[in-house]
Amino acid sequence: MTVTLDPSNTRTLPLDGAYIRNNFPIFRNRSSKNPFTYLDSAATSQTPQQVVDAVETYYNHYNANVHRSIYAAGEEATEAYESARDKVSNFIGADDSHAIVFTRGATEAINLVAYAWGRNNLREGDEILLTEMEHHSNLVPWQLAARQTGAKLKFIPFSEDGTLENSEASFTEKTKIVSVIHQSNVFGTINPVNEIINLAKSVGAVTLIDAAQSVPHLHMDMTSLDCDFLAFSGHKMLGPTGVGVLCGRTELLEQMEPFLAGGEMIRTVSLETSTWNDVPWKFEAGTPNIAQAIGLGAAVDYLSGIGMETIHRHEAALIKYTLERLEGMDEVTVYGNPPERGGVVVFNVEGVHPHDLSQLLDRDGVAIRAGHHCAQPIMEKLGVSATARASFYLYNDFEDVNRLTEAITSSLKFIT
Amino acid sequence: MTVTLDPSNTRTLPLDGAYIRNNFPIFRNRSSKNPFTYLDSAATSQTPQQVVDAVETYYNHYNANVHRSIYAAGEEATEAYESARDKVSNFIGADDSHAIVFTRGATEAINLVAYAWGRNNLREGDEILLTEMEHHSNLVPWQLAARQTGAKLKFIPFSEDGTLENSEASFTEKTKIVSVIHQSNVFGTINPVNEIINLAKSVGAVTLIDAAQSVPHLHMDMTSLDCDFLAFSGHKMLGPTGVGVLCGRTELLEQMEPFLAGGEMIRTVSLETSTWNDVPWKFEAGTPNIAQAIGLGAAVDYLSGIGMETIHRHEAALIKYTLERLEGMDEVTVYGNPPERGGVVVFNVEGVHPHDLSQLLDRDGVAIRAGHHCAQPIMEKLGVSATARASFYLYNDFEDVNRLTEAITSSLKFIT
Amino acid sequence: MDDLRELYQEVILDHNQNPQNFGQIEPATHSGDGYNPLCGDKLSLTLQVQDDKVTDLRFRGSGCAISKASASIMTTVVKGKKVVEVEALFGAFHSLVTTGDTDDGDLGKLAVMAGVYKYPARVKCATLAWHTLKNCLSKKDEVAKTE
Amino acid sequence: MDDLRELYQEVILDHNQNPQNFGQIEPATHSGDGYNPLCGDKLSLTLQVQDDKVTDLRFRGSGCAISKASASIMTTVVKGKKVVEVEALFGAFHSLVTTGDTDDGDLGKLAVMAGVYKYPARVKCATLAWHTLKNCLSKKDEVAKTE
Ligand SMILES: Cc1ncc(COP(=O)(O)O)c(C=O)c1O
Ligand SMILES: Cc1ncc(COP(=O)(O)O)c(C=O)c1O
Ligand code: FES
Ligand code: FES
Repeated sequence: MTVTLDPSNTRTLPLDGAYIRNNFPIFRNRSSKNPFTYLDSAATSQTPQQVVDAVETYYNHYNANVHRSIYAAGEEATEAYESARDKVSNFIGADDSHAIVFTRGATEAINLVAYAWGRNNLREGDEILLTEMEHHSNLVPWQLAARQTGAKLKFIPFSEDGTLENSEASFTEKTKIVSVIHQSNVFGTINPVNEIINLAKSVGAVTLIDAAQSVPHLHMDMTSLDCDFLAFSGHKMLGPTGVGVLCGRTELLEQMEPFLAGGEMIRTVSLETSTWNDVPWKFEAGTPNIAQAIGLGAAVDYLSGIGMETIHRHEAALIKYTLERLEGMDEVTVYGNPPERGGVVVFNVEGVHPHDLSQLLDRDGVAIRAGHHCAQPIMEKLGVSATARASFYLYNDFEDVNRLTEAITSSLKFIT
Repeated sequence: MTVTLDPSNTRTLPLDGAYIRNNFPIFRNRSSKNPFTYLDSAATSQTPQQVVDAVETYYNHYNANVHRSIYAAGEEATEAYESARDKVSNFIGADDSHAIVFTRGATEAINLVAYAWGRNNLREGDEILLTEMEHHSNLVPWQLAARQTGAKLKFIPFSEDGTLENSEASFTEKTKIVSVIHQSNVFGTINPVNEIINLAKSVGAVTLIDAAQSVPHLHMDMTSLDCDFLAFSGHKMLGPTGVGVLCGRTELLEQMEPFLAGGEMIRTVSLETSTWNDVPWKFEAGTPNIAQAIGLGAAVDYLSGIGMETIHRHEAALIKYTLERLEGMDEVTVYGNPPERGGVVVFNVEGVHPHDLSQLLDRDGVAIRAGHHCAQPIMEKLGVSATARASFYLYNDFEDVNRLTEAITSSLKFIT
Repeated sequence: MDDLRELYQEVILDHNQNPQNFGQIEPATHSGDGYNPLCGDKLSLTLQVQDDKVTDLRFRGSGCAISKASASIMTTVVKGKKVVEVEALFGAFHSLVTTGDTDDGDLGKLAVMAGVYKYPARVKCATLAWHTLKNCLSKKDEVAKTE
Repeated sequence: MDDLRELYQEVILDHNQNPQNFGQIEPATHSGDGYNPLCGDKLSLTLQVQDDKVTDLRFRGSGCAISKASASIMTTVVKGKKVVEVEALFGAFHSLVTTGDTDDGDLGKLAVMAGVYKYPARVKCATLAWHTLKNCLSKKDEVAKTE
């Protein structure tokens, strides 16, 4: 496939994709036929060598269990694990009033709150306020919590452009927790979480921000955001799989019952009863995901080195260009048009089922996602069973967008 | 330090430690001053290059999310992740009636059962039967489940030699679940789990085997063991941190409520209600620990290549020699003397606190563990606040034992 | 270069564009719905079965090219066949799309689906209509799912 | 080769073998227990405080060499000091064992604990007695923990 150079290529992007891709061996390794055009970072991001090296260094140089080892390798492991916690804390602008709990991912972080806080604080008649655009991981845990406690679910609706509707009336004295997605993994919408948190506070509700799509792409400042909980995943921000974060207000975490129980989260144990370790360790039962937390620390170093503001501007330029290109194609329908958005777009191509589209684009080395994007209620409201999604990150550039649109054109030719 | 060659060195071991250590770069990397004498595998094992490579290959060659990707990298990732599941299943002799659920570790696997089965099946008056030698991870989750459901905890006691006492009387029609440690992480005892499972079945109780210390060291056969649940961790069996396994009877898992909720574990989701995916995915909410499961698959390949029977014989020879050496030292007290045991021994040295001992042995490159080994009730019963523990694996040899005893001697000299 | 031509054979693309037996039989002796949880696509099947023979069948629903073509081809192949023959065909078809095994001589037109087995994520697309058919015939009233 | 000599100084080993002020004062004006959750070691302290001065103090308990020596040295240093002086000493000692900072001229004999800061896992050993002392003096009745 020859790539037509579009005049827009001469626009400059904040980051040099080719230079950045050099740090990600997968782009070399998968580009023998076609340049690997990875447009699925909202599902999981690629991993720079720096992160892989940090993980490998743990295994090959100081592999040991943490916190209780009185020998050098164990002390190094503890130091690396705890300093990864500090890095993550700094990265999201958390301060002394916050604690960082390592989990397997955003999903576990949200479940932790739905169990340890939800099961012990929600009562019949209470309301859990979500939005209609939640990812399943911030919806189904609350369905279960509601079922078990008798609390009710309420939803802030979204309108056709993919933005939340005004929802002041949804916040009442019955509202006990407000849990909302920061950046939509479907429309890319950056939701007005500051406003929502303020409204929640005005009725005394606890707040959780599902930041799985925002921490990887936006400059975050936990102190000014001032929610009670923030949940996100390492694998979407250049980190390893198998690690995520719950950042919470220490005071609230201290009041909560533990979630998982076992080694490490205890202070004293007798056969009949136990007492708990300090926060955050109280919520880290068992041997932690040591290598993965360390890898996440390296990812955070990498991202900070580039700068989150720059990354956001880079993605904004890419999505702007993508929308221009897609809107120029008669067969393409784009869903949503939020004014404040990240580098994510969902669309459909007339006459081509999104799964076929994804399969056919792969022929040209273009990897997009097709399906419900773990947001079936959004698909339901849009009246489609699935859509195609392209999502961008710091290693993408205008060429990727060109290859996407050209591959769409040739897919259309192929299938019809 | 010069190593005195003991005549016992000429006994042959089933495995050549030096040859095996070649696969574990850490032994090269940490042996500049003294040979790295790692005797803490019961806490976490070292990681062979084969496992590190499998993890790195995922990140650098086919990094993608699993199960819903319709492009080549994603299909490769799904294939690798699911084939890791098959490898683990074969490794422990599970068959079609069993399902393998990937968790973060043994601790999460046990908690999964304590929540998803325990919270929905235990009632006031029911009994949870454990042993007095459980690891905190198989004790504290049941304390919480008991507190929430009104069920009672009962314990099979152990005697001075570190073996379980006869306990037939503990199994009554009130016994609803029996959860016991297979190989003790303190005494090394291999408990008679077949008998215990039979007794549990005779009263209709559900059975869980905490196999965190047995799957890494013993040939397992889930089909003949025939328990309902088996829990273990990857990081203790040459695998990555951040991955563990719950193997369960599919039928029972199907009847259970889900545990963590979110993406991947669902079939259909509307705003108000959801239905669940098939087992095992029903219990794998969110993006799984993909790279770690793949790494565990590589660990299982490595272990199978050597053979679990051989590994067990190797460790049996090492522990026999260790006991001979330790018992020859006046200042050393060994706790427990179970006839059926794995490669673990706890002891104390008169006049040297175990934490000081561990610190001093580290001087000579000898890494042991000091503390309560996540089994405070055992320490309580032994009347000590802590002990030293040495534990062996396939990469250890007689030299390691010699270095241990010599380092103990020189620590005694140093501190007194 | 174009491995995908093996998956998307011309015949498949034709059936996708012009599906056969698309619609609904009313009244039907058998009917049922199928659901592919991987993508959310749905398929409805209505049948006329007389004297243990499938005399007529139609399908409706949304789906990808593979699933639509597979349903369309299935209807043309199954129409007029005995129920026992249909069951045997299901077995042959299932091993075709999961292993690529074309040994079964009776596959006939179904053989165009041979390319599917190389794309595990698409196997459920190819079998959706067949699972639904099987459920209809065994008169189970539940929604069929592709596994 | 022997970095550990910095941690386990002769003076520390001496105090470990022959702890000073080991035992219990009865009756005591102040008393309290300390617990190091990392290892499970416990320490009990009894004090005589008169006119805002610690006139006597003794300790008991199990613990490692570092914790025993630290407790022993602490008792010798604190005996006879004003409560306000003790509080200042705690601050200086804490920064000594966490950062190795020996700038504070008043450390005196405590300076032998300077090696601890290189062994983060042992900091709690060194501070156990001090945390317990602080709790005793602030008359909090709870068990002190080393953080
Ligand atoms: C017997 C036993 N059970 C459970 C565990 C918990 O395993 P993990 O910490 O990997 O969750 C351990 C490991 O420390 C163990 O030795
Ligand atoms: C908005 C949002 N929330 C939560 C999640 C769940 O993250 P994970 O699957 O890593 O647990 C995702 C990722 O798919 C997401 O996009
Ligand atoms: S993608 Fe839905 S059936 Fe093929
Ligand atoms: S090891 Fe317990 S106080 Fe030092």
